[in-house]
Amino acid sequence: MSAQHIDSVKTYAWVWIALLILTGVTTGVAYIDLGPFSLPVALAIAVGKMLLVALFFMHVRHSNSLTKLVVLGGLMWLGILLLLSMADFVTRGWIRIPGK
Amino acid sequence: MASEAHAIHGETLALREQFDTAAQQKDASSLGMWIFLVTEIMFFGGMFLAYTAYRSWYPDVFGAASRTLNATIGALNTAVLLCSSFTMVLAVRAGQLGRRKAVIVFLALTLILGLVFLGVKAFEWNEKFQEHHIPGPAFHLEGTPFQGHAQLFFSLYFAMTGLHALHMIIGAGLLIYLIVQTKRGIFSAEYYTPIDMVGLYWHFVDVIWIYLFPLLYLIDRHGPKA
Amino acid sequence: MITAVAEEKEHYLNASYGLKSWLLTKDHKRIGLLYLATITFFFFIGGAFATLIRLELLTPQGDLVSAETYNKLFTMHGVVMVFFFLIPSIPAVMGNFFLPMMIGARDLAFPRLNLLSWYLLVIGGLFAIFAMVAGGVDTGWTFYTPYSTTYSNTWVIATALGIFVAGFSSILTGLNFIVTVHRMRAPGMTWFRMPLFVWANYATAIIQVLGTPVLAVTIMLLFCERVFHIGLFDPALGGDPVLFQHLFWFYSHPAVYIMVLPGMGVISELIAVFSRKAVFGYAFVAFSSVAIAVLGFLVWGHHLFVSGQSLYAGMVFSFLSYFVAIPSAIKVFNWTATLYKGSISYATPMLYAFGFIGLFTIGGLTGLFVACLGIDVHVTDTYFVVAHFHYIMVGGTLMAYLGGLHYWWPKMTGRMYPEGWAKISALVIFLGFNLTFFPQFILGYLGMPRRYHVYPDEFQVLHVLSTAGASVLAVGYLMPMVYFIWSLKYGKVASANPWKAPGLEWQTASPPPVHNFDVMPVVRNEAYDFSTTVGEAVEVG
Amino acid sequence: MQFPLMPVQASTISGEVDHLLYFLLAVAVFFIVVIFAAIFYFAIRYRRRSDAELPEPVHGSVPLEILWSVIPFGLTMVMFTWGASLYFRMNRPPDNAVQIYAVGKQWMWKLQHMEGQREINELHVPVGRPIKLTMTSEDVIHSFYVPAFRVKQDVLPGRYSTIWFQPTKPGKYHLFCAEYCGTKHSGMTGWIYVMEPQEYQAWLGGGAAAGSLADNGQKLFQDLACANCHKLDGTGRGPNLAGQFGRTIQLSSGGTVAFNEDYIRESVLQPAAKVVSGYQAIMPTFQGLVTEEGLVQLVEYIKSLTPASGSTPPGGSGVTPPPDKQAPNQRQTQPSVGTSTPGNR
Ligand code: HEA
Ligand code: HEA
Ligand code: HEC
Ligand code: CUA
Ligand SMILES: [Cu+2]
Repeated sequence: MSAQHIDSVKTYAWVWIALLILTGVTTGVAYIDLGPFSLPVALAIAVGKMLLVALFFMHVRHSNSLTKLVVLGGLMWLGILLLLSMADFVTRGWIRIPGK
Repeated sequence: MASEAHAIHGETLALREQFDTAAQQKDASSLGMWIFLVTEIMFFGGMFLAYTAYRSWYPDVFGAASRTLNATIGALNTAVLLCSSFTMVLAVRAGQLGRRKAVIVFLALTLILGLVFLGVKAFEWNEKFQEHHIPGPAFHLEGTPFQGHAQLFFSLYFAMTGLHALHMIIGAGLLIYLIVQTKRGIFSAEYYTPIDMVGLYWHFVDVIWIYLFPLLYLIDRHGPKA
Repeated sequence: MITAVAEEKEHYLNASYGLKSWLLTKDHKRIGLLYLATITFFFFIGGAFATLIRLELLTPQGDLVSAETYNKLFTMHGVVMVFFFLIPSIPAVMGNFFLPMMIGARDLAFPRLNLLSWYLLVIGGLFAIFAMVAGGVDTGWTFYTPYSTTYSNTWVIATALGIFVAGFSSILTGLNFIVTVHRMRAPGMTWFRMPLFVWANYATAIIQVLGTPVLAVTIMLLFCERVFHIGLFDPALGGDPVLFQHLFWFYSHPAVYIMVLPGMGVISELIAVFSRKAVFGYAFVAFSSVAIAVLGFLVWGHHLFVSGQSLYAGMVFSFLSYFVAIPSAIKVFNWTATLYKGSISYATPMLYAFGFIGLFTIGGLTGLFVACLGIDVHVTDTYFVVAHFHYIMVGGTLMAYLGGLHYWWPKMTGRMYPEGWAKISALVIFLGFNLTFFPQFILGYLGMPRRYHVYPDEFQVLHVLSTAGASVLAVGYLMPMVYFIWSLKYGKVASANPWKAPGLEWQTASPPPVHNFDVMPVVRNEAYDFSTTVGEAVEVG
Repeated sequence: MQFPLMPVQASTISGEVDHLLYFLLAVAVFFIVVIFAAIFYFAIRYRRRSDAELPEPVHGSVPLEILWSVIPFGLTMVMFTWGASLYFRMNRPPDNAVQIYAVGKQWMWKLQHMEGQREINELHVPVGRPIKLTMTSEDVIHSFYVPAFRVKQDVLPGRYSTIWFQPTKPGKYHLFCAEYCGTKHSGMTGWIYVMEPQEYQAWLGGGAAAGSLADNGQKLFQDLACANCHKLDGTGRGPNLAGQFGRTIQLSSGGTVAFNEDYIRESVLQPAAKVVSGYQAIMPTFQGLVTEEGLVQLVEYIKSLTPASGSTPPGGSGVTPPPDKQAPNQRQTQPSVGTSTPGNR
C-alpha cells in the first residue's frame, strides 16, 4: 500500500449509498416469502456489502497482492472450518443407526 | 538510511529503529493489521460454525426465536453502523491529505455513530431481559415448548452480538485515542498509519455486523408458524 | 545504564544491566532468553507431574495418590507441557532469537508486541499456576464437555483463562514472524535463500494465526456455558458436545504441527551444518513445511472416530489425514539423503538430530495407525495414542529443541557447553526415552485405557518398564540443566562461528551485538553454501 | 507374572483388526529399517575425517522426490481403504443382532436385556450371535470398550449411540470406560461374560427378571398415561404408535424425521421439538418423570407394537407409507437424505 492512492469523496459517498440501499433491500426482501431462497439471497447481499466495504473502504482495491492473499486466505480458512464440520453435522442421519 | 528518513519527515514521523524506511514500516503495519483481522475472522468463525450447525438442526425453533427480534430496529442500527464506516473512511481520507481538523470532526462523528449503535443494542438487550429471553433458568420463549433449542439461539445471539459490541467498545476507545493524538498534532500527510489501521479495524467490525444482521434478524421472517 | 567493559566488546548481554533492562527490553534476543527461562521453568513443572504419574502407575492399585489427584496430575501435565512448554518452546526461544538474525534484520517487525507476547505467556502461566496451587484441574487437557462445563468442580475457568491468554501470546508471535519474514529480509535474502528454519517458523506462524483464535473462541464459549449456564455444548441445555470437540480439535490438531514444524526446521539446520551439505531437495523441504501447515487444517476429525461423529465424516477425515503424512515423509527422506556423501560430524547437536529423525519416524508412522479407522477404534484413548504422541513430541520436538539449544548455545551465551557430558546426556535421553514409551505401544494395543489411575494386573510389567525408563529420562534431562548453567561461567569462550556454519547468525560476533550486525549484511549466496565458511575462518568484528 | 504381547481375539472382527495391524506394522517396520539403516550407514561411511573437509554439494533430484512421495502415498491409500471398509462394517450391526441397552453414568454401566434382566458392570452374552448395544449416558461422555472384541464407542448424554460385536470364544473379558469421565473413570470397568448358548439360556431363565423390557415399557406406558392419548385404534388425541418404527414421519414444519430410537426418546422428553403433521403440540414433556432406563423400556415397547389387524393405517394424515416393505426393525431403508433434524442425526 506504499503507493498511496486517495479516493474521491464522491466514490466513498456512492459506496455508502449503495450500502444503505442494500440494507434496505435485504430487510425488505426478508418480508417476502422466498421459501428456501431467503438464506442464499440474504447471504448474497451480505457478500456484496462485504465486498463494497472491503474493496473501497478498506482499500483492498488498491492493495498489493499479499494483502489480497491474506484476506482470501482468511475467508478460505473460515470455509474449511464450516465445510468440514458441517460434513459431520449434516451426514449424521445418513445411516439409520442411532448416533452414527 | 534511517537518519535520512528522519531528516525528510521531521519529528512527526516515528520511524522505529528496526526499519530502514518509512514505506517498509507502513507496509509492515498494514500487513500486521490484516493478519490480525484474519485472526478475528477465525475468532468469530467458531461462533458462526455453532450457529450454522444448530440452525441446520433446529430450523423451526431458530425461526421462532429469530422472529422475536425487531428487524426494523436491526435495519436502522445497521444503517447507523454503515454511516459510521462512511465517516471513518472520510477520516482516513482527511488523514491522507493531512487535514487535521477534518480528521477530528470525522473521527468524532464516527465515535458518536458507534455510540448510537451501542445504545440501541443496549436497548434491545434490555428488552430481551424483560421478555425472559436471556438464557438461563428463567428463560422462556412463547410458542416453543422445548426451551433448550430456543435457548441455543439466544445463547448464540448474546455471544455473537456481545462480542461484536465488545469490539465496538474497543473501537470507540481507539477512536478517542486517535482524536487525542490528532489534537496533539502527531499525524500528518506522511504519517497517519494509526488512523489507517483503526479504520481497517472499524470497517472489519462493520463487516461482521453485515453478516450478523441477516443471520440473526432476517432469514427466518417466514417459516412455518411455531 | 550503559557500561562499556574495557576488554570485552559490547554485545546484547552487557549493553545494559539491571532487572528493568530485561523486563522492559525490546531486543528480540533478550526476549528469547526470557522465554527460555520461562519455558524451562514450566518444563520442570510438567516433568514433575510426569514423574508423579509414572510413580503412581508403578503398581496397579492406585496407592500413591488418590483418583482425584491422579486426574489432576495428567491434566496439568498435559496443559503445562503443551501450552506453556512445547508450543512456545522452539518458536519463542530460538525463533525469536535467530529468525531476525537469519534473514539479516535488526529485530522483529514489532518489538513491543514481542515483549507483550512474553508478558501474555507469563500472565497465562500465572493463571495456570494459580489453578494448580489452588487445587488443580481435572478435565484432561482436552476439556471435553459436558464434564468440563457442568460436572467438574475443579479450577476449570482459571486454567482455561490461562490457556486463553497464552493463546494470544502465540497468535502475536506468529503475526510478528509472518510480517518479519515478509518485510524485513536483508537485501539479497530471497525466499529461496532463506534457511529452512525460517521457512518452518513461517509455516508455524500461519497455523498460529489461523488456528489459535478458534481455540480462544472455544474457551470463551466454554466459559459462558460454565459460568452463566448458557447452553452451547451440554445436551441438558440443548447443545451438542461433539461440536465442542470439533472446535477444540480444529485448533489442537494443527497445534501439533505448531509443536513439530519448528523442530523440523531446527533439524534441517543441524543436518546441513553437521554434514556440511546443503539440504537435499531444499525447495521440497521448504514447501513441505507450508504443505503441512495447510493440510494440517483438514484432518482434525481423526480425533473423533468413536465420538459419535458421523460415519462419513470419519471417513473423510481419515482419508485427508494420510495426505498430511506425505510432506512429513518428504522431509524425512530428504534429511536422510542429505547425509549421503556428506562430512558428518558427531557433535552433540547432530546426535540429537539423528535421534529426532529416528523417533519422529516411529511416532509419525504410528500416526498412520491411529489415522486408520479400523485400528483407531481399538486403540483410541489407550496408551497406544499416548505412545504415539510422546514419540513425536518428546522423541521428536524435545530432541530438536535440545539439539537446537546445544547448537546455538555458543551464539546465545558466548560459551561452549562441555561436549563430553552433552554426548552422554544425549545418549541417556535416547535410551531412557525408548524405555519409557516403547512399552506403551504394546500396552495400548493390549487395551490399557489412558487416564487410568488403577489398572488390571496383567499390565503391570509394561508399566514398570515405562516408569524405569522415565527415571532414566529424568536424569537425562537434569544433566543439560546442570552443565548449561555451569558453562555460563566455566565454559570455553566460543568463537563467532564454532561450527563453520554458513547462516547469517554465525557471521556476527558471539554473543551478537545489540543490533545483531555491525555491518548490515547483504546476501549473495544460496542457503547452506559452505564454500564461504569452511577453510578460511571468517570472523566478523 | 503375565506378559502378553497381543490381546486375545474373541470376536469376529478382532482377527480382522489384527490383520490390518500386521499390514501397518510391516509397512512401518520396513520404513523404520530403511531409514535407520541409511542413517547408520551414511553416518559411518561419510564421517568427518578432518575439520577442513568440504563435500561436493548435491542439490536434489526431482525423480527421487516423486518416487518417495508416490510410494508412501499408495501405501497409505491401502491403509485408508482397508481401514475404512472395516470401520464401516464395525458400524453396521446385522439385522438379527440381539438387542441390549446400556446406560452409562458416573461411574457404572447399567445394562438391560430384552428379556428384562438387568446387570451392573457385567454383561452376559451368548457366543456366536451378533450383539447390538444401544447406549446412552445420564451425565457426561463415557466410552464402551472391550479390547478383546476390538470395539469401542463413545456413549453420549442426550442421544443414543450403538456398538455391535459377535463373540467367538466363551470366556470373561474386560469392559473399560475409555473416555475420561471424572474421578472414578478408571473404576468404571466391568466384565463381559461370553457363554455357550445353552448356558446363556439358563442364565436368562435363572435371574428373577421382572418381565421383559417391552413388558416393563408397557407398564410405564400405562403408568405415565401415554395410553390415554396414544390409543392403539388410532382414536386418541395423539398418533397411533403401532407399526411406526422405521418409517419416515412427516412433520408439521414441513420436514421429515426417521422414527427411530432417538426420535422416540426426543418425543418423550421434548415433544414439541418435532410435531407430527396433523397434530397439535399438546403432548406434555416427561422430562424428569422418566429415567434413561425407563426411556429404553418405552422405546422397546413402542418398537414392539404392531398395527392391530383391521385398524386403519395408523398415524392419520401425517404418516407417509414406509418406503418399502421391510420389517420395521430393519434399518436398511434408504437414508433420509436432506432431512435436517436432530432425531435423525
Ligand atoms: C507434535 C505432535 C504430533 C504430530 C506431529 C502428530 C502427527 C500425526 N498424528 Fe498425532 N497426535 C498428537 C500429536 C502429534 N501427532 C497428540 C498430542 C495426540 C493425542 C491428543 C489427545 O487425545 O490427547 C495425537 C493423536 C492422533 C490421532 C488420534 C488418535 C486417537 O485419539 O484415537 C491421530 C489419528 O489419526 C493422529 C494421527 C497423526 C498423523 C497421521 C500424523 C502425521 O503428521 C505423521 C506424519 C509422519 C510420518 C508418516 C513419518 C515420516 C514418514 C516416513 C518415515 C515415510 C514413510 C511414510 C509413509 C508410509 C506414509 N494423531
Ligand atoms: C510436550 C509435551 C509432553 C512432554 C514433554 C511429556 C513428557 C512426559 N510425559 Fe506426557 N503427556 C502429554 C504431553 C507431554 N508429555 C500430554 C498432552 C498428555 C495427555 C494428557 C491428558 O490425557 O490430558 C500426556 C500424558 C502422559 C501420560 C498418560 C497419563 C494417562 O493417560 O493416565 C504419561 C504416562 O506415562 C506421560 C508420561 C510422560 C513422561 C514420563 C514424560 C517425560 O518425557 C518427562 C520427563 C521430564 C522430567 C522427568 C523432568 C525432569 C525433572 C525432574 C525429574 C525434576 C522434578 C522433580 C520432582 C519430581 C520433585 N504423559
Ligand atoms: C396429552 C396427550 C399425550 C400424552 C399423555 C402423551 N402423548 Fe405422545 N403425542 C401426543 C400428540 C398429540 C402427539 C403428536 C404431536 C407431536 O409430535 O408432538 C404425540 C407424539 C408422540 C410420539 C411421536 C409419534 C409419531 O407418530 O411421530 C411418540 C413416540 C409419543 N408421542 C410417545 C409418547 C409416550 C411414550 C408417552 C408417555 C410417556 C406419550 N407420548 C404421552 C399426545 C400425547
Ligand atoms: Cu465413564 Cu470414563
Ligand atoms: Cu491430530
